[in-house]
Amino acid sequence: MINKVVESADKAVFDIPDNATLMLGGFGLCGIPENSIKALLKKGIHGLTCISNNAGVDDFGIGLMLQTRQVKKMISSYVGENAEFERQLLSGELEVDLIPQGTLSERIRAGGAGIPAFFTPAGYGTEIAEGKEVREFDGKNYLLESWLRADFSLVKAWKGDTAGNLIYKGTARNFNPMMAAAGKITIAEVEELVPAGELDPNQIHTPGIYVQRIFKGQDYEKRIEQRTTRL
Amino acid sequence: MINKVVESADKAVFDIPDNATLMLGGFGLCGIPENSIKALLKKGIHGLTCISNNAGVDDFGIGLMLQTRQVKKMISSYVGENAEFERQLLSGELEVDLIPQGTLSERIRAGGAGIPAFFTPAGYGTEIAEGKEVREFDGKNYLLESWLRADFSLVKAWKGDTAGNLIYKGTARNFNPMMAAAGKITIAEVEELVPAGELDPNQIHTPGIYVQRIFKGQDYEKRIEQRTTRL
Amino acid sequence: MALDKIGIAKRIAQEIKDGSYINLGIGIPTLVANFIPKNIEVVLQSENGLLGIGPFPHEEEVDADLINAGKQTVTMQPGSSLFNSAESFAMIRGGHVDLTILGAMEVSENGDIANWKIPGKMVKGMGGAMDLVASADHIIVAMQHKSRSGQSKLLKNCTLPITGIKCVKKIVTDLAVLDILPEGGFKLLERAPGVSVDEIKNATEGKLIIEGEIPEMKLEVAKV
Amino acid sequence: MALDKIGIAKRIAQEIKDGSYINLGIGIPTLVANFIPKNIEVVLQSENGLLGIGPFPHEEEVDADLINAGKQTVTMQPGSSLFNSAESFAMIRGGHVDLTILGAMEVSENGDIANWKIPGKMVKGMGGAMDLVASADHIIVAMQHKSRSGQSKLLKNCTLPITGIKCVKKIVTDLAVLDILPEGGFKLLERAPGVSVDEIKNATEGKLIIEGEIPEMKLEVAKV
Repeated sequence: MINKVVESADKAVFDIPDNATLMLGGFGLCGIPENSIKALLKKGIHGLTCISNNAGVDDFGIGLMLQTRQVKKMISSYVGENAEFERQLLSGELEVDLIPQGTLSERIRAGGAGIPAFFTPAGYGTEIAEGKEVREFDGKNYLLESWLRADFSLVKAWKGDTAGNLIYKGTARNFNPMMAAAGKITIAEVEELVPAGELDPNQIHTPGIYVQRIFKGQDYEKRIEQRTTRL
Repeated sequence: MINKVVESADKAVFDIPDNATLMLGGFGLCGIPENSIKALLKKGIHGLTCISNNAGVDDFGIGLMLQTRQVKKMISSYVGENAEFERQLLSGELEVDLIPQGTLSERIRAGGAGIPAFFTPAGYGTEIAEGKEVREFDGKNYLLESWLRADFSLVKAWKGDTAGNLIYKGTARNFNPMMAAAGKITIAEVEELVPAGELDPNQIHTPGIYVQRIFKGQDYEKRIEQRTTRL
Repeated sequence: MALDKIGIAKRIAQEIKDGSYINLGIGIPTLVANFIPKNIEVVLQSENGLLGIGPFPHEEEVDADLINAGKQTVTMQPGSSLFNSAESFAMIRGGHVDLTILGAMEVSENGDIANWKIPGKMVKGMGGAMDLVASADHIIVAMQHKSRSGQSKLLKNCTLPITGIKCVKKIVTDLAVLDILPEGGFKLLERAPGVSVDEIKNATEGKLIIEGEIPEMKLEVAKV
Repeated sequence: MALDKIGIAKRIAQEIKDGSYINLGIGIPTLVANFIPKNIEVVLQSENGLLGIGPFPHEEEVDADLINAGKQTVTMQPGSSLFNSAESFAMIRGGHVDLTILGAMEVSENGDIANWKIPGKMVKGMGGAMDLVASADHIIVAMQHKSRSGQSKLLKNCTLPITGIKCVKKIVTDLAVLDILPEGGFKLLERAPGVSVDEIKNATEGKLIIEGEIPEMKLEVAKV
C-alpha cells in the first residue's frame, strides 16, 4: 500500500495557501483536528474559508484562528459559543453562511461522492429557501442543494494506518468521514498510527483512498464543552 | 433496546403480499438473503417486483423465484447468468429495468435517506438518459435520478443483535446496508445473533433503527460463482 | 397552576410509545428522558451520531469522545450504534425516527414553528432544527404558552423567522395540551391542573378550538 | 505481429503510475494486474466494495464472502478496506479512482465508448460500466482493433448503443497504442511489434492522425 505518512502537522499543512477553502471535522469540540489547527496558527495564513459544523470556543478549536483573524468566512450550522466570533460577525469582519446541519453534512457527502446537487426538505418555506429551486415529490416540497468541496480537508481520527485508512471513536466521528472524501487534499491526524495491515479492513470508517497525508497527532487536549455527570 | 427477533424466516416474511416491491441484498450470489428467499418460495406469493443488483443463477438466489414464476419485474444492473431468466425475458413474461450499478446503489441510498432525487453523470448521452432531465454543473452534464424504496427489504448480515444492529463480512456487504435503510419493513437474516450490547457500537454497519425483524439464518450454502484459485 | 418545566416534560413523557426511536431537542425535551415509564423501551437518537443515548456518565466514566447534540458528556445503552453526521441526518430525513420533541419560540395555528432566530439578536444558527422539523412525521413541541412579557406564543402567524412550515402536530405548554388540526387551529385537549379554559383562551392568539368538557392533565407518573 | 491479450495487458501495465488507485474491468484489464512492475505500488478497487484486491486465493483460503466485480474469489492486500456499494460508487463518481481500464466493443474518434449492449442479443446490463466511464478522469481501453469479421472497431461514430460519451483518452489494441485527442481523432503513438502503419490505417475507420515516425512498442517487462 502507498505510504502517506508525514512527520508532523507542520509538514502536513505546508502548502495550504492564503484564501484556501478548508473543511475541518468535529461537532463542537469533539473530534476536531487539534494538531492541524495549531499548525495553521503557526503558519499564519489568512483569508481562509472554513467549512465546519461549529466555530470552536474563544480559546480552543477554530476559535483560536478567529483570534488571529485568519478566517474570512465560516460555513457552519451553529456558531457563536464564542465572544470573538460574535464581535467579528457584528463588525462585519467575518462572513458567516449558516446551513441546516443535515443539509451541510449531505452537501459535503455529495461533494465527495460526485453528486453536484440533490433535493432535501430542510428549510422549505423558510428564509434559507430564498433563491433556491423548489420541487414537489409525492406531495412534499424540497429544495435543490449543491455539493460542497474543499481545497484541503483536516480530519481527526482515533486510529489510522500508513495507507490512510481511518477509524474514529464514539461521536468524534461526526463530519470527519464526509470531509475526508470532499477534500482535494485530505490531511488526517490520528491518536494511534499503525502499519498498513494492522487494522481490520471490515472496520475501516474512511478508506485510505480519501486520505492524502496522515500523521500521528500529539498532546490531545480533547476539551469538553459541557461536562455533565451524575452522582 | 427493542427486541426485534423473530423465530424463523417463515415468521419474518409472513405478511409479504402478492405484488409487493422487494429489495434483496447481494452482489452476484455473495451476501444474498438465502433463508428469506427460501421462505418466499415456500410462501408462494406472486407478482413480485425485485430490486437487486443481480438475478441469481438458475438454481440459486433469485433464480429460484424465477423458476417458480414469482417475479413480475426485476430492477438490476446486471442479469442473465441464468437461462430461465433469459427465456422469460425474451418471451415477455418478465419485465426488466436495467440501471447503472452506481445509480442503482445511490437511488437506494437516497430512498433510505429521504432524498427524492439527485444528479449523477452516469448514462448521460446514452439511451438510459431518454426522458430524463439533464443539467450542467461546472461544465459537465448530469442526469436527474429519483429515489428507490421498497415495501420490504431482505438483507443478509454476518452478525446481528437483538436490537437489529448488523455487521457484514467482506464483500458480502455490497447493497445490503442501503437496502436495509430503504425498506418500509426490513428483514435481516444473520449467521450469528447475539444479545444487544455484545457488538461494539463503533463497528456497526447498519444501525438497528433500520431493521424491523431479525432472525438467525440456517444452512448457509454461500455458493461461489467463480471459484478462482492459484497454485 | 401552570406547569413548571418538569411538569411539561412529565406530560410529554406520556405521549411516548413503546419501541419508538426518539430525537430530543435541547432544554425541556432533554428532561423528558427522565420520565419515560420503566415498562416502555425507547431508543434516543443524538444527531451528532449516536443511537441509544444512556444516562449522564459518572465522573470516572466521562469520555470527551462521547457527547450528545447539546455537547454534554453522555453514555451509551447496550445495543447502541455510532455513525457519521450524514448517516444521522439520512436517518432523520428518511423518516426512521418516530418522534421528535423540541422547543419553540412561536408556533402558528397551521403548524409553522419558529425556534432559531430573533431579528436584532446574534444569530447562532439552526443546527439540525430545520432538518428535524422538515423530516419528522410526528413532532411534539414543548414550550411556554406566553413570553415573559405576557405575549401569546401560539399565534395566527409566526412573527419570527420560521424554522419549518406545517409540521407541528402537538404542543404541550405550561397551561395546556393542544393538537394542531390538519385544517389549521389549536384544538384544546387538556388543561394544566387548576388552569381554566378562559386562562388558556386569553393566552392563545391563534384560533383555539374548544369542544365539550376539557379535562385536566394527569401527571402522577412515577419519577425515575 | 499483432499482440495477444497478454501483450495488450503488458503494454497497458506500462501506463500505470506509482501510488495510483485503479479500477480494472473484466477480461484483458484484469490481466494487467499481473504485469505491474514490482517497484510500483498501486491499489486495485473492486466496485462491489473492496480497495486493495490481492491475488487469487490458495484453495484453502477461498472465502465465499470475498469476491471481485467479476464474481471471482480474491484475497485482500495488507491495508485493504471494505465498504458498501453506494460508498464504492461515491469513490468512483467522486473522481477518487485515478485510472480505469476497461474493454470495449467500439470506440469513436471523439471518445465515445460502446461496451454494454448488442441489439438483437440478450442484454445483460451495464453493471458499473456507465458509472465508471462517466466519472473517471483517466480511462484506458483495452480492445481488439478489428472485429472477428474484420470490421474496424475504432470508428467515426459508434454503431452500437453507447456506454458513455467523450470519455476515452487512450486505447491499447492488438495493433497499436492511440490517444484520442480533445478535438477528436485517434492519434497513433506506437505500433505493435512488426505491425506496419498501413496495417493500422486499414484497420481504423475513424480519423487516424499520424505524425512523424511511429515507434514500435517495447514490451520487455519482467513477467511476475
